Amino acid sequence: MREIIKMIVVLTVLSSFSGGLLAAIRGGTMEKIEYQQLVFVKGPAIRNILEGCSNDPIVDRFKIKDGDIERSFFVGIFDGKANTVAFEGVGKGFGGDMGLMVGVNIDDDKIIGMGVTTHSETPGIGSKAQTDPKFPNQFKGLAAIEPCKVKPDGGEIDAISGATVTSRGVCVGVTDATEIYKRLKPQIAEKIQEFK
Amino acid sequence: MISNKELQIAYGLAIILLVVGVLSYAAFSAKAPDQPVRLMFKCVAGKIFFDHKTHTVESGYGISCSDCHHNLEEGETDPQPCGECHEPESQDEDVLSRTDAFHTQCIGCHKEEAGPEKCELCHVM
Amino acid sequence: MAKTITQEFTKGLWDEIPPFRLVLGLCPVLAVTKSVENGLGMGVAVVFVLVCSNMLVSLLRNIIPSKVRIACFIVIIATFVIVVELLMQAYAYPLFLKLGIFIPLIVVNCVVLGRAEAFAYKNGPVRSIVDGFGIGIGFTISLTALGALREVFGSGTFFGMSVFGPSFQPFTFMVEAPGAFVCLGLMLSLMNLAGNK
Amino acid sequence: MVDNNMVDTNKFIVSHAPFWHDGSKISTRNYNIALAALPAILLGIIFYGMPAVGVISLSISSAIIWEFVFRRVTKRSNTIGDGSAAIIGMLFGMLLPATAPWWLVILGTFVAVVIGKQIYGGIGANPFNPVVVAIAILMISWKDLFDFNEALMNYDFDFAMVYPLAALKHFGVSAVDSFNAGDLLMGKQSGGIGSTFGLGLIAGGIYLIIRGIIRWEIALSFLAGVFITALIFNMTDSARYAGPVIHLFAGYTLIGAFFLATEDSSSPVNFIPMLIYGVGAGFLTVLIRNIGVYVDGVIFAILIMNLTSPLLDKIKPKAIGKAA
Repeated sequence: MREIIKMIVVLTVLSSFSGGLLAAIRGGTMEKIEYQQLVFVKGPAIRNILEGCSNDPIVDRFKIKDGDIERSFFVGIFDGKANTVAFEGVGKGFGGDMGLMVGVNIDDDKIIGMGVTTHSETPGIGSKAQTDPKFPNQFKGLAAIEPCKVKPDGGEIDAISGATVTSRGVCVGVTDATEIYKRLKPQIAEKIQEFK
Repeated sequence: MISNKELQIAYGLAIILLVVGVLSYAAFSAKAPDQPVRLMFKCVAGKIFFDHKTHTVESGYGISCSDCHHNLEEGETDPQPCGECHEPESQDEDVLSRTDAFHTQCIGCHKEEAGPEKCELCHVM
Repeated sequence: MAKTITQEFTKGLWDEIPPFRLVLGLCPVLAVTKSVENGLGMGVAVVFVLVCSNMLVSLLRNIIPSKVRIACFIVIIATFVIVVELLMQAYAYPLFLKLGIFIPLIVVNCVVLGRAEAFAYKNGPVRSIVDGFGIGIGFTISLTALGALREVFGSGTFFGMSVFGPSFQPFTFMVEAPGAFVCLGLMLSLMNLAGNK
Repeated sequence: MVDNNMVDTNKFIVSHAPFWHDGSKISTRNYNIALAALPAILLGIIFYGMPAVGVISLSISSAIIWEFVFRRVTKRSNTIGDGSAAIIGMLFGMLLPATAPWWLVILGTFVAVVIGKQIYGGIGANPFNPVVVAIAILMISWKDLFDFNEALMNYDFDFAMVYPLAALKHFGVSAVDSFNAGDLLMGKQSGGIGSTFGLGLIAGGIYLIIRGIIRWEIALSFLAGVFITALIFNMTDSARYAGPVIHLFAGYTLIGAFFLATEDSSSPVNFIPMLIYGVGAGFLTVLIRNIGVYVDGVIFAILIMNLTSPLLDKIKPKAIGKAA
């Protein structure tokens, strides 16, 4: 009987010690981990879009509740003015959902850049949407309040050769982002004041 | 149980054939003919096996050099390989990338004449 | 036949080097050694877990009842593995992405459990730490060597830098799963060849 | 009193020593195999010229040298005299395209001799056919160099220089209509140096069968397996699956049947197991060609059947006198 009690006590103490240690370490690293994930998954696209900004957009970020989900917005400060945000929309490509980071200038409602963050398109064909700068550059300067389309659908975006589905998916994603922007513009404008 | 004679045969075989092998690799390295017979274009969508000879000879399709190699129009004499100017990722706005150049060249002609038009009839694994 | 502290350390580098001498912990050895970087990262993670778990097991060896010792070892090891995982996420995120599932799998790595059971449970904390450190370094060396061999021939690079120049056509078999077995086997046989003088 | 008439005593009489060795040695067997393969190699050399000579001779010599070096390094007896390394090199060279680069040949013979054979303890101890192991490993690594269409694209002959199996895989049955059995047997197809001349391979195989060096059970059951499986596929959907002729005479089928599947230590020894082994390899070959992703299935089919050969050998007649 004593033996069983000893076993139980030792295991319980050990487990609670381990649980406590892990909780402490998890609490200590949580912020850092979130930052790292943003840097490595979304960082390249964000930095591309907000090229030339004087701050670190991954540090200067805020969240807005949009219905049930919380969306992250990354602030870019240009010439001392915080007037640009980058945020993510979702489009459906050839190989599944694609995450698209879109940067919008809130003063004139224009898209200043677009980048693909996550995708599972065919390497070398659809993946050009992420790797070939020519394609995303076409989105620069478009109005962020109108839906965008590829040329075959009556829009003004040149599709990537051999990857129409991907190109269309990117346009859908950008349109999705513009809708989010239209919906949340008041909150964005309000929140962004904090970074001035 | 290996006799000396067997060993000698093996040594002899190894040395003679090594010399023959090295010599034939060194002296008879396979040179590409002046005019390619067949070409293999490599790309992501699957390699393309292009029978150059059948496209050019009279008994084949009898296409003249300058029909495809458009550098000849500018007065040059040697047809240049397509990849010479049309690079996979073209930086120059005026020069088509390799994919676009081949797609326009091949598909256009295949549609006018009677070539295969579906992707998988040229792009094989 | 008591060993000196130095001997406890050096045995892990040759005489009992895992996975070549103690053919233990083969799962990460075969799976993550596609490149030197992965091998080294995995090795360092294992060193940390081995040293910490050996120390703790050795300190608690008189308290842990022998009937539930394996459960206790696993709790201790799992704790440190999660610590490593969290730290790696926070400070070496790209490496974490590459090693992925194999970091949590250190929990069931036989090398770690084996040292806890066979050494730390029977020896004092100083010796156990030295033993864990030695075995861990040996493990790291093996993984790095295997990773180097496979990366140099399988993708023509070393730490991501090109070794043979652009004309090299990589021996892709080496970075695939069967290549790992063949490489491991060849290195094992080479070590036996060198050992049997 | 025991009834002596029950046992036919004559059958158990063994004559007195001395016995007489009939002179057959491992090296004789191996040089006979070389002789049998010669016609196929010669035609390959006539077609592909000096590069083919280079590949074959470099392959044979480097295989012998690897064996010599390995036995030296591991301080074992020198076994290159038995000719087994030379045969490995020769068969390996026969499977390569004539344009194989020198490093591919040397690396391939290393894989064949060291990893395929010597690691397991040398001649007679290898679980797989060393040549097939080497070809499989290299084929996975350098697909392009083993793509006969690409490798032989600079050769211009008066027949269609297309690798029949690749054409079949990529363009369907209609693409191989132009191949007839006669042309295929005469080597008028693209392929490995020594694997296209069907007639020469068959002649060599028959010679080896008559000399008792390879077992007819394996070779014939392999061909029968290919033939029957291809025929069944062809009968179910003749628009998608080619007939047995192309499967029998193109690719590595014939060299596989007579020279690769019959390798001594990796194939079974009893009658029924040999039949199962051969038919299984033939069946898998056509299965991989028709359904799998690889153009030719002979290599992987033989490897898989090598794996089963010790199991197959468990099927054997009961020992006399043992109770059921």
